[in-house]
Amino acid sequence: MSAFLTYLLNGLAVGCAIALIASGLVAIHRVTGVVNFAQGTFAVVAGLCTSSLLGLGFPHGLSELAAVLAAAVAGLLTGLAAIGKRGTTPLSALIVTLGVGVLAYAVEIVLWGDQPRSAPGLAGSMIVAGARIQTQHLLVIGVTTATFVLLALFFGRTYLGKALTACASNPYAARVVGIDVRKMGLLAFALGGLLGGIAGVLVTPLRPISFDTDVTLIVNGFAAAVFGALTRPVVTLIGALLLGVAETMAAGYGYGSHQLEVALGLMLVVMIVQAGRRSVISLEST
Amino acid sequence: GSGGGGDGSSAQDPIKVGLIVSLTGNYTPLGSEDKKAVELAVEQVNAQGGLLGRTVELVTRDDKTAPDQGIVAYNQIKGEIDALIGPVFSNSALAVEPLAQRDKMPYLSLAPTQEQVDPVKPYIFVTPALSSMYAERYLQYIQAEGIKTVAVAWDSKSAYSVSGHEAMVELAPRYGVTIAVDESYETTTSDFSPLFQHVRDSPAEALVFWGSGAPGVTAAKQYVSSGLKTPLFLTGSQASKLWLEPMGDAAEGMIVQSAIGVVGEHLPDGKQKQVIDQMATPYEQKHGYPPPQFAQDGYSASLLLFEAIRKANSTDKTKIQQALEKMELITPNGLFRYSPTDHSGLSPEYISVNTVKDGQFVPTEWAEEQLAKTVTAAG
Amino acid sequence: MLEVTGVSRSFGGVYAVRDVSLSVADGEVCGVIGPNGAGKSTLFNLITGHLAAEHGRISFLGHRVDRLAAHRRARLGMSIVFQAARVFRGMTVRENAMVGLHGCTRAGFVSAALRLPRHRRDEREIVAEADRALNRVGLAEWADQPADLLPIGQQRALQLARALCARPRLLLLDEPASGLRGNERERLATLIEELRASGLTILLIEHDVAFVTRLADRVVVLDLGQVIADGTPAEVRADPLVLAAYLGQAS
Amino acid sequence: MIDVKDLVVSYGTATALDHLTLTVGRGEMVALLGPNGAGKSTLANTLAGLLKPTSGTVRSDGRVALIPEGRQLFPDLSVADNLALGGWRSGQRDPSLVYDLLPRLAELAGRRAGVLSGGEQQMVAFGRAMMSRPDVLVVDELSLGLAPTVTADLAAHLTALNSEQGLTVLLIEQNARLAFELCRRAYVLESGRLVTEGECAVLADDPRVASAYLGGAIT
Amino acid sequence: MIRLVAGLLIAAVTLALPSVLDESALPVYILLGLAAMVTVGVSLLMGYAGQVSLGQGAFYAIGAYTAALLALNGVPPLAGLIAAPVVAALSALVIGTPLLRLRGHHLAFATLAMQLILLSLAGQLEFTGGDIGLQAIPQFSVGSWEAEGATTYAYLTWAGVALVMLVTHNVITSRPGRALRALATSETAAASSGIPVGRYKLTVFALSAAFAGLAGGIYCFYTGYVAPGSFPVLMSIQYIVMAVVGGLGTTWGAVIGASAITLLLQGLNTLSSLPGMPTYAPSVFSYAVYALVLIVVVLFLPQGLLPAVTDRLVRRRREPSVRTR
Ligand SMILES: Nc1ncnc2c1ncn2[C@@H]1O[C@H](COP(=O)(O)OP(=O)(O)OP(=O)(O)O)[C@@H](O)[C@H]1O
Ligand SMILES: Nc1ncnc2c1ncn2[C@@H]1O[C@H](COP(=O)(O)OP(=O)(O)OP(=O)(O)O)[C@@H](O)[C@H]1O
Ligand SMILES: [Mg+2]
Ligand SMILES: [Mg+2]
Repeated sequence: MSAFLTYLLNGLAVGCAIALIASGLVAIHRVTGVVNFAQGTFAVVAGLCTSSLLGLGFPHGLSELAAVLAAAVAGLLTGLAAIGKRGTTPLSALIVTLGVGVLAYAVEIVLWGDQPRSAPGLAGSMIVAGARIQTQHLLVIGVTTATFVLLALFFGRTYLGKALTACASNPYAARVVGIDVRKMGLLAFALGGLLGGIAGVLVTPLRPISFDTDVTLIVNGFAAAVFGALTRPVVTLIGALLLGVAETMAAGYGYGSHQLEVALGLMLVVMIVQAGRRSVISLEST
Repeated sequence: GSGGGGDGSSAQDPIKVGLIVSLTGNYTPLGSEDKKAVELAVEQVNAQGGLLGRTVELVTRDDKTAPDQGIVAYNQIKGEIDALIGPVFSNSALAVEPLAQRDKMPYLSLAPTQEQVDPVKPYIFVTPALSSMYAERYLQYIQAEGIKTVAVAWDSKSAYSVSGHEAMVELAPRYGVTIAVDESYETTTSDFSPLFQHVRDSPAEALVFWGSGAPGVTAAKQYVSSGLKTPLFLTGSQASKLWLEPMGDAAEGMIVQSAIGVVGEHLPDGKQKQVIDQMATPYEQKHGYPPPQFAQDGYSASLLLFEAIRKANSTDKTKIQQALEKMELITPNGLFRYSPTDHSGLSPEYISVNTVKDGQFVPTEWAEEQLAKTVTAAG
Repeated sequence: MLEVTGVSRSFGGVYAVRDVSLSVADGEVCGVIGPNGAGKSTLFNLITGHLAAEHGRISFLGHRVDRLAAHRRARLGMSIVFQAARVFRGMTVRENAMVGLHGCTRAGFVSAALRLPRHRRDEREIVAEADRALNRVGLAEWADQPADLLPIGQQRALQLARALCARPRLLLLDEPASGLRGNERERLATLIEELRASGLTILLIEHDVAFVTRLADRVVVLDLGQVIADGTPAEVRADPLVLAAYLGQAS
Repeated sequence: MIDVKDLVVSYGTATALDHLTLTVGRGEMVALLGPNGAGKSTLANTLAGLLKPTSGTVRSDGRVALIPEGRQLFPDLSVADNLALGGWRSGQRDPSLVYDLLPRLAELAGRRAGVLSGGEQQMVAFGRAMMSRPDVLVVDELSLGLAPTVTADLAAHLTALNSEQGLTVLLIEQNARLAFELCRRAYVLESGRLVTEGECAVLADDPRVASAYLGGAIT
Repeated sequence: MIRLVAGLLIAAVTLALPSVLDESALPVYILLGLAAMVTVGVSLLMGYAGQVSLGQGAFYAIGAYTAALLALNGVPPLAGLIAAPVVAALSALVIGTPLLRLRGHHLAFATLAMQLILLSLAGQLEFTGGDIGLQAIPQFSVGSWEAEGATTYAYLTWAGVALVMLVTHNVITSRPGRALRALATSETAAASSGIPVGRYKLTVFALSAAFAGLAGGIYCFYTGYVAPGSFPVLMSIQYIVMAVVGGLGTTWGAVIGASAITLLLQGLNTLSSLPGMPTYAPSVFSYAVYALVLIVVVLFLPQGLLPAVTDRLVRRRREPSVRTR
């Protein structure tokens, strides 16, 4: 029983880390319709920044904050490249974000070298309901919960959130009612960078980060975000938790080398079952 | 870069050594270290007047951590080079291998993959210690410590750790060791609590963790906070600052294997120690940190090749190959003894088992004794 | 020809079509009118198989079709012109019309890839027939234009041409005259009359009551997903229920 | 007030509006007629600032709202949110004024706009434009897909706003009869050029206009 | 007429290249051809049928493993080469049946996941050689004739490219091709024209998989070695980049895109390994310069290289400014 709880709790933590990457994907796609393949990069930038700043002797807190802001700036710059030019289609923008991700490799290597880096986080572990969990994992769970509550409220309840959503829902119509679609898109990219930065800062103490860690991060993040149709924060969170728990359960019950297959397979099955329920005509209606 | 060095009056062409490593892609962190070390070796040999009175020139190509790019790179340089120091990504190494064999190109691989030398192919040689050697060395240590039951964890996505694990399972009975928990994970695994849970529930007296790169750090960090008391044994891939730095104080007291080159200062004075210093000192001066394992592999490969050319007294490929097959040379990786039936050359005796003390790898008493014996025997 | 019996469909608990029965005789033009959101388009989607009915049965030409996929019903001879223009982007006007002939031709991947003689023969016929249909709806001069750049009105005409290409037995028109002006409406009305004369059965949704009155033999009125009246145009126009729910004082 | 002078708008090399000049006075309601592809929607988009003139000028005073061709709602947002966003410029967030006018929309408030019926969507598009409290309203097809009762209601509302609050309206309308009923003046556009303009009463008697826009099936 | 001359010219150059190119250039020419073959399939799938696949590398791998396993088990290589596209297509049918119920991003993810899962399995199964892969695959041979040297493989590859292009061209300019383009815009409208949407999507998925499988088959004989590491997921993404850069929805565009990207990367790689280059040269060239060129091309030639060139030639340019969805 306590073993099960350990797997569950740690799986939730793993899922939360995935959810944070996914949240940025959702924020950007929901507003711009662009799948941002540079999302993992934001996390990497933040991770590398924290590690450097802490290494230079800056205190915790300040280092993390600066790193998250750096990621937000990276997000904004990515946005400028991806949607700054008028008439860029979401597909072109997607390729641009891929390009930005690759470009970032060069920048990161020149600034930080090619070797992985890490940063200290909250040390130690705690016993929760008989299950042992790292303190840093608890922090991840806490921050993720807060982030998603805020995100869901922001997009679902606030006027600005709705205006942002409107931009991707129908950009032409958004212009008709007077929304500056480009500005909103840039805002979304900055937000995406911020969220990616939070993810990076929280994950770096858990696993070493190097310039190409973005690929690993984005695969899981993409899975969860797609689960939430790249627009729905809460469903995305559910998808991410599903992934995380599936992974630890697979490892816990003897399928450690098939974690990936089990987790991704599960996502696929759920998506396919869901897809069977929707009629094509209501998907195509505008 | 080119070697330079010679007095410029030599009318003879330089000796060209091909180097294909990953300079972009996943294996960049490994390939770039190899490159630095080989460049250092070339610089040093040229400073001593080169080989056979000719300078040595390096022709470097990037395999982009992709087998087909390895093939492209090899084809681009095969016409101009006299010998090849090969990819560190084992899939690239295996892709280039048949081409090198067909062209009769002396080829020193930097990938620690058993399949390259088993069965032996005349022109293919391996420089890193194979993971089966690490496995055997650990079993010797475990036996010496009187441990009877262990847990083993291994990365199912890494050839290095798969074959290390296999060797361990195969050899364990010979050393009277039972494997109580045998568990695989994936390179991308970010949470090891299930593993630790299983170890906790088992009678294992030690956990041997096979893996390279991120999982080595992730697992060791989580091991600390898991509160598990079973000692953690890590393998050679963790024996560098890449593992030490992120671990910080948490690493204190953990057991980590390494090649002999990592613990040079703890060796008795002699040839071995001198060879290690010959590399480690300038390397650390130049790059600001002691050479990691991959750098030592690259440096060892260079030394082996240079020596073979010297012995062959020619750059004829067949003669180099013949010289390599008779090679006996002390390198930072230990004493290589290539023979027509053994193209891997090293033996477990050149592997150290260390504890982490004050952020340094310090050989255990047992290892220090063993290494001293080995080194003295080798002369 | 078409027999709809007790068909229902709800969305999230709200019925868009509720227990609707109606039958259309061979060669008849049947108008369907009703307030916005009455369920007219939904009914069309149920008949053509783009939405699955929750209850009831639909038979067409004597076959029960309510379990058949949309493309199978199309191949039996149902063609629909949707309320929203759905032209195929990135294809010319002619190619759009040619797609309509898909169900009537056979050449598949293999014969296309190998360019078998049958494929060439088919292709010639398809082009000829598509051009005839474009001519009929007055799009001949646009044939080589990219379809998605047509003005809305022409896009709707193109949909009609595509539907005609499928050699339908039953044509379902969802507001075909919307976005058309006086003389364009006149042309459409004439075309529909011609089609009826050639023996085609037509179901017609239209808010232009005059248009429906002129063309329909019979009018069915839907409100809140249910049939509230069914009769000749004159009868329906006089029906107090219809006046209250739909026409208002406007007519 | 709308003031269009010598306006040219082209898509790449294709010219959609060719040296067009027209005005709509403050508080005036003017109809714009023309066959498919005449350039009416192009003009509407230009007036709303969504297309840039290739040359010439477009001026209008006050806030311009557009009821665009093809409804153009936010399909993923609810009806209420669609309406609320109509007030982006005006700051008007509460859609109840629209519900008063179109009670059907109040019933649909929580529904996703993308799944509405055609006519329901048209109502939302109308309501959304009203939410911006415009000074100038450009309507690209008013009665499209609307039931007769609804059309009558909207027409009455437009007339009221026009006469009581001085709303300037440029009305593009398929049903010329309705347009002539509502407006005093009309412009007729063909292939991007103005062909005639004048009082509706006069135009209605022009045989060309009558046959093209008033004739036919409408009995 | 012009098209015919141009076509003949291109064919002549393609045929002449293998015998002109030296040994260091031939591998690039071969890998370029293989990439082009896969990209044509991607372009067919994405540019015409509107279905995204981020897992095309999986079919490349299936083709390669099929041919390799057959050859290693003594089946004549020709049979293996034929089996490669067939098995890839059959796998696509099996995998596609559930997967193609998904659309858009869901489908993109599903295909990506499929590749990850397949690679993971290939890396763990005994008969695929695990992570080490399959070595010592025999040379390609027909009867007693055995392929010798890269030139033969270059011809084989480009014959494959020609075949794939011909099939694609024939398909898209015909009834099934029109159906595919139609369903890309609206599955509903396509179905109402009698198009069996599901079956067509599945067929085109299988067809594009067959192209990738054929390329994989040639690849395995040419390199003599296959392993999971030969088919990274990034490769699948690269095919999409190639298709987009060349111009989606044109057969030639796919080939041009594949050529442009391959040659660019190769050129930068060569540049960065010139003597005297600083240590960070590989990352700067392979990452930064490549990325910048890619971004600029995508932003300023959004229709792709081929349409940009032909449009300029034909002087017909359209700029949809207000595209109302
Ligand atoms: N996919 C769907 N999901 C939810 N509700 C829907 C869906 N499709 C239609 N509806 C609702 O069903 C009702 C009937 O819609 P339908 O399109 O059939 O009306 P209609 O009679 O064609 O109206 P109009 O004349 O305005 O086109 C409407 O209230 C609509 O909002
Ligand atoms: N995005 C575009 N790209 C190229 N040409 C366009 C574009 N949009 C419209 N056109 C062309 O511009 C001309 C004017 O179109 P517009 O939509 O303004 O006509 P309209 O008068 O509104 O027609 P309708 O009555 O059908 O709505 C047409 O010939 C049309 O084909
Ligand atoms: Mg309708
Ligand atoms: Mg218009």
